[in-house]
Amino acid sequence: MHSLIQLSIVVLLLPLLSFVILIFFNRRLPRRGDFVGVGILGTAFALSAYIFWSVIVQTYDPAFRVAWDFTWIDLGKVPGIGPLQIRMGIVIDNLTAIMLAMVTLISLLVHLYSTGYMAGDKNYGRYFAFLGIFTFSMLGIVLSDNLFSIYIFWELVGLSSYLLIGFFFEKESAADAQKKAFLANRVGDIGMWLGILILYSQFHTFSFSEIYANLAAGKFAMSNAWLTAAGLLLFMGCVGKSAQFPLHVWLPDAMEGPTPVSALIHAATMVAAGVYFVARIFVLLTPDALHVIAFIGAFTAFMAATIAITQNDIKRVLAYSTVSQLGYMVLGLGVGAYSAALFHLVTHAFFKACLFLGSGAIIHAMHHEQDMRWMGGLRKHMPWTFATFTLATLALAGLPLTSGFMSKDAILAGAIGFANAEGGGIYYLIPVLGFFSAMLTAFYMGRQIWLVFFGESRTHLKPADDHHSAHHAHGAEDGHHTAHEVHEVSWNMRAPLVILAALSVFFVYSPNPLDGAQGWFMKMIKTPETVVAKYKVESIEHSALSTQHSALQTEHSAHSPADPRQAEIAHEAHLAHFPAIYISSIMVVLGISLAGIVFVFKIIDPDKTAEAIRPLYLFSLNKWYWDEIYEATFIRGSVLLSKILSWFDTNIIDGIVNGVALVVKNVAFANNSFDKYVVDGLVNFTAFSVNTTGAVLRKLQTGKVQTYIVMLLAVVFGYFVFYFTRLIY
Amino acid sequence: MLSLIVFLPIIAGLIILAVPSSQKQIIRIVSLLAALAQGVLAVLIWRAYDPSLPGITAGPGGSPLGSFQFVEKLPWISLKLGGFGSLNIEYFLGIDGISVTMIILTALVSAIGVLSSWTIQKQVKGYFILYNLLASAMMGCFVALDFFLFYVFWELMLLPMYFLIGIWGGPNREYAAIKFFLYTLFGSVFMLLVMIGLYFSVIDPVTGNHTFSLVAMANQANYIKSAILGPDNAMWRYIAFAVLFVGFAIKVPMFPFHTWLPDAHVEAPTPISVILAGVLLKLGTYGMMRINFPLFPEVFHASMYVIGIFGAINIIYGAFCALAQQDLKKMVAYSSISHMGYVLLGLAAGNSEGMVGALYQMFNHGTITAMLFLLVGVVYDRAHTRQIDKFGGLASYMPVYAAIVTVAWFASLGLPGLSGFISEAFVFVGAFSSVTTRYIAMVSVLGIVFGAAYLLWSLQRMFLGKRKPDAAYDLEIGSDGHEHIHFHDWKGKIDLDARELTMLVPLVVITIFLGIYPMPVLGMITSSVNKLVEVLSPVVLR
Amino acid sequence: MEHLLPIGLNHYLTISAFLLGFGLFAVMTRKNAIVILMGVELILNAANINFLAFSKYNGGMGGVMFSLFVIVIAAAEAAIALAIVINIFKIFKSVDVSSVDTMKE
Amino acid sequence: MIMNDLTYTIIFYLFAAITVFSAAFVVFSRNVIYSAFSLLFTFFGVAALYVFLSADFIAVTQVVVYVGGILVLLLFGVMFTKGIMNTELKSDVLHIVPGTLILAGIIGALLYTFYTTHTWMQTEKQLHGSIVERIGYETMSHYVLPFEMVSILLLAALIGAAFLARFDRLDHDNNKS
Repeated sequence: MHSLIQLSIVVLLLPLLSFVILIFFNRRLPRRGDFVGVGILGTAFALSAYIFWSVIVQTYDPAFRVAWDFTWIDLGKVPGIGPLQIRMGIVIDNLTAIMLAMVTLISLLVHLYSTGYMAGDKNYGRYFAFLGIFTFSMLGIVLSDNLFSIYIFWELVGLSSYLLIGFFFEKESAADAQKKAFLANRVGDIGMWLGILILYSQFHTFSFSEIYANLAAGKFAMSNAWLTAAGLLLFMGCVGKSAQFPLHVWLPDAMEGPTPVSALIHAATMVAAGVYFVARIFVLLTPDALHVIAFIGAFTAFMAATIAITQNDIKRVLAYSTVSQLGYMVLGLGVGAYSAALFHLVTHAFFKACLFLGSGAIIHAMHHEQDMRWMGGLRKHMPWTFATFTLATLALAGLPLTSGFMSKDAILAGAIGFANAEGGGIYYLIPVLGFFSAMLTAFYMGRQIWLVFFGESRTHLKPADDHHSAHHAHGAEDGHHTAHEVHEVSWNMRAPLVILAALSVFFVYSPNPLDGAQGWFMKMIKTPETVVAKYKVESIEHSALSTQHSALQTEHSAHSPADPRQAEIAHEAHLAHFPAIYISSIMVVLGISLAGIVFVFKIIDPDKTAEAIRPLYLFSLNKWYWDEIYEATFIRGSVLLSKILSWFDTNIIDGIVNGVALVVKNVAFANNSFDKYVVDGLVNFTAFSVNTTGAVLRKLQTGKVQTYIVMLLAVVFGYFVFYFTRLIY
Repeated sequence: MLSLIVFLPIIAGLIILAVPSSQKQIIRIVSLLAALAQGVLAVLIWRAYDPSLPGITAGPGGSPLGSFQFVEKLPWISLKLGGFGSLNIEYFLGIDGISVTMIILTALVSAIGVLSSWTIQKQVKGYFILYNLLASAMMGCFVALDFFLFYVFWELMLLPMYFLIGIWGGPNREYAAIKFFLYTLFGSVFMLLVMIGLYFSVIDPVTGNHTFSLVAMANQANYIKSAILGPDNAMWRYIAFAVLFVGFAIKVPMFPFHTWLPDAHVEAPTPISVILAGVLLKLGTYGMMRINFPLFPEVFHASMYVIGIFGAINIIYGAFCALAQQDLKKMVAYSSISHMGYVLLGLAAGNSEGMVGALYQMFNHGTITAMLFLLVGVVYDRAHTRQIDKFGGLASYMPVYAAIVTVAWFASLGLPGLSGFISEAFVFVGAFSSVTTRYIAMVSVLGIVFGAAYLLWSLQRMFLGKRKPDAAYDLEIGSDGHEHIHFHDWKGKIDLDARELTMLVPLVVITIFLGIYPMPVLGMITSSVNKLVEVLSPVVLR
Repeated sequence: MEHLLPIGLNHYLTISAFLLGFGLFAVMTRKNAIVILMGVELILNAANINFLAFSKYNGGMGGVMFSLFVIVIAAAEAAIALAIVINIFKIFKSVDVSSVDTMKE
Repeated sequence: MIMNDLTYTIIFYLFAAITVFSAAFVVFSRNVIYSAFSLLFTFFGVAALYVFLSADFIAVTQVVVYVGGILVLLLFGVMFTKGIMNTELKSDVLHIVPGTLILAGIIGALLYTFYTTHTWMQTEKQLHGSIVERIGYETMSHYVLPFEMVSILLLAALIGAAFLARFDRLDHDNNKS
């Protein structure tokens, strides 16, 4: 077993250990054992940092890969297949190493942060236990080498997300949110599960490598439509987990959870797991599947951005920006900008975690006030938070010199390239939506920064009833606090902010602030070569591509996938690099300046504007009414259906049963009356006659011996007579 | 060995018969000891079981030895019927991979049932006598390899169940008991007919007589070609299969025949619900695997599609009905209908993955649903109501209970890492891999979502949030300033007490362990299941 | 008239038949326990006559021996019966068997 | 047989008549004493018939046992239970009609049987002369066991009778009752 494998197993199991210790013994340990969680995560991070170092830095090899697996279930000699085993295993390549380091680092920081943020909560220990199991399952996803174990950990992160969203389960809203999150994820998961089933039913294995080998060997027996379906169904898992368009509704509600949790799960790691998974299965996605994915990503990015504009809850703005950014990543994968999407995943993880932790710090300082309308002027009171938050915001908005700029730009370049490669037309919608959402992102982040940190404190503007509702909801002690009560958070909450902010600067990833492709990340993560090339539905452009392919080969010796389509896209993306930079920078500046115009210089009054475009405003404020639509259709629908079916069950089916019983009973009654009056009549008659005879004969029993003797002799005489008559005749 | 494990409870029942009915504690302890001894025997059998032997059909030379294990074979009834020849019924016990898991499950569940019967106060003596009778009958059904013997145990099971529901049940118990009894009787009558038909169609290769031995019946070579159920009479074989299937499907229970289950569960006392859901339902599917399918493989082949559709209906229909229930116990009852649907689906797949999944699902459903009903009983004992809306916020006041409920609920909705998931996963893998049931599987996957829906919804309504205004309990500020919960006329511990923990913790441990490492169970069943699949399908089902 | 002689088996049988009939009649009809006993004696004698008659006419000793035993039994029976009768009298203050009907339903 | 047939026959019929009529009187007389005494004649007659049947020892036994034992016993019984000459000795009868019918019926049936049955197992060698020593012989050889049993029975019966008929016990009973 490779030493890195051993290390990674230790890393995987450490958080589980923390979970087990804390769930059982947190009340026995001092400080509810938070130091256990932090310490264990520290160790885990140290180990994964070592793995990162030895993989990325030492063996500087894009194709690095070590794997190990063991037989988990042995089904013996299965008829028709032969010996069938289900194997679990671990694979470590560059992506894994990076994700490992990222997850453990953010988890460690969140643990540290939570020691301050969650201090004094009555389930303090349990909180850390849940963080532990989440980290465990997240690492499981990262390390798995097969679909089955990924599915397992997939659901386990769903569970831990469920537990953590509903951590304040006394709040009905929290309980609703956790249920909603789990169910939405479940919907995605069944799609993913069906995809897994399609692949298994073909190859009788769950392992990535074997499935890809079989696919590449052309062993996929079903029609190509099935292959596309498999890809899309697996993508459904990502749709659920990464809150893509049809199933995005759970993520904003998930903000009911503690803010560090939002930072860890719903911004940095778990939601990114969907993207990571799509990257894992990238090679089996057919072009058609990729198109769907790209459109879904683009639409999600755009829609979430539009919603984020009008939200007032500081966390909800961040949540929708998360959805939007995830849309970017999915878009990137869809358009084939594989490494760019993963790059954005990592960068986004850091700066979004920073943003959430920052907002957490604000909420903490504001005594659980989450509404940006009543904030303002925090710049003076919380300098650290302000600085880090702003830096992360810039990264998110994608201003040059930040990590976000590089990754988002790479994705947009890929989008343009994709559109060009696919021959334009509708495909240009994708980059357009991408750029537009980039602008929106800049706009709403600018708005947020302004509302929160600049201007004067607006706490006193808050209506009283909101106070009470807020306090009943959050259980803060005193409602009336003005800004000068607000003070900077303690070091254990400050340190993570600083670290994360530092990680959202460009030089961490690439020497060249304008080109992420020159950074170690893009060099280590290469677009893998698709294995479904031979299943492509032959069409004009592809045949055309295959002709251009040879020409492209020479031009891009850097990464030259055999699949002409990928080559084409990579080529176009390369060409579109600088246009993308320009356009996106312009868009960002546009967005920020727009925010400035609206909120700083008040040239445009936001309220008036809102009035002017009220329908649009409401549409965005109400999140495109997705919740209402789902409520009206699916939830009501299934509840109604359930009621109908249960009525059907109790009245129709049971009715039939009882009806049968009734018929039988009536027959029985008829039978019974026959019985009573005819059969029973006979019986009774017999009884009666017997009775009367008895009454008569009773007289005979006089108790006088002689009477008996008389009878006896009469009988004897009778016998005589009988006998002789017989003798005579 | 098997005779011992079968008749141990009856012996205990006889001992109890001798105990004066005032000595409740002694009676309870006697049955508990019997159950524990049964458990010990089950563990011994498990340890001594050789997973390499396939079972299902006779081993080399037509003798069950070498294929089955712990075989006990004695002539039992031998009647000369003149014209009909002779009636040879054997006392024929033996186990293979299909039975051994069920034996362990039965021992486990009946032991836990005894513990949970501790609170029964009404006619303790009669209760435990019937209970032990029931335990014996169940065990007997699982080890009997002679159809007649199986039928005897099968019928023997009805009687105590009828009384246990009808006497110790809830307000509407007579209706439920009658319903249960008639339903099952209806099924078993047909079973009797088919049994006779089979008897006259099968020849024991060893003795040359007609035989009830399931082992002989499972081998199509032993059928008389022209007999009523011989290979030539396709139509009769179809009818017999259908009739037998209905007989078992009623026990499962399968969709149109399921309505006895909610009533029986709602009325039955907690331990009986545990037994009912934990073991009795399995008898239906076990009967299918042991009798219905191997005896009519070609009919099974032809009807896989139908069975699969019924399985899917069970899954989704049960889930929906559960979603609509207000009574927690009824919800759990419908959930077990839904979960048995998975078993049917796995069986319908007809390939090893599906069958393994089905069998494993039978085991897991036994443990998990037992857990669910025990938990329902816990809250019912305290609050005397099972209306889901009469609670709320329990998690704050009964943390241990809430934790175990969470584990059980998630196990029931098939969360990975808990045993339920693996079985469901295998069922789907098998059903999807088999071309016949592929689309059925795609539809029934929806069951996962709705299963999660009703479980999480009930979890939220009962445990999360705050106390409902019309809840079945009060809150009072304790000495330590925290809120404490107070049930009317409940003197015991508010959170789980020691007895309840001893019932629940083993199940939780089993559920988690088998969810992480299923081989201890799967290892025993795979060879038998593969053999079964071979028997069922001369052509490979892919 | 000539069939009355010579004396044959039937004569004795006839006599025994009469005795038997009378004995039975007594047992049937008379209320007095003593008379009933007498009837019983008559019946026994009838039986004895038959025994002896048959044993005479087929020359075996069985009948003779049996009649001997019968006589002995009769003696025993009479003794017991009388004792019983006396008890009945002591209890019911009468020997009227028809008054001894506690078995009456 | 020394006497000639006619006298023999006459004597036979005489005793037969004595026997039957006295038996009838026993049965039909209302007076217990009378019937008791006429029973005496019956016994004698029967004993005589025994003699005719060449069972002289039996005849003697009959006389000794019945006349000397049983009859005396009966008389004692009569005297114990009744005043001798009081009117209650007229014991009345019950269901006289069926009694007479059955009497007639049975006698008729028996006679019918006897006279329609012609094939009695009669053998040439009949019993002649005294059979006393043959009786002794048989008793001690062939019938010794019945004999012993009968004697034991007799003993038991006598003891029982004595026990039953004890007075004090009866008084005791009376006090009890």
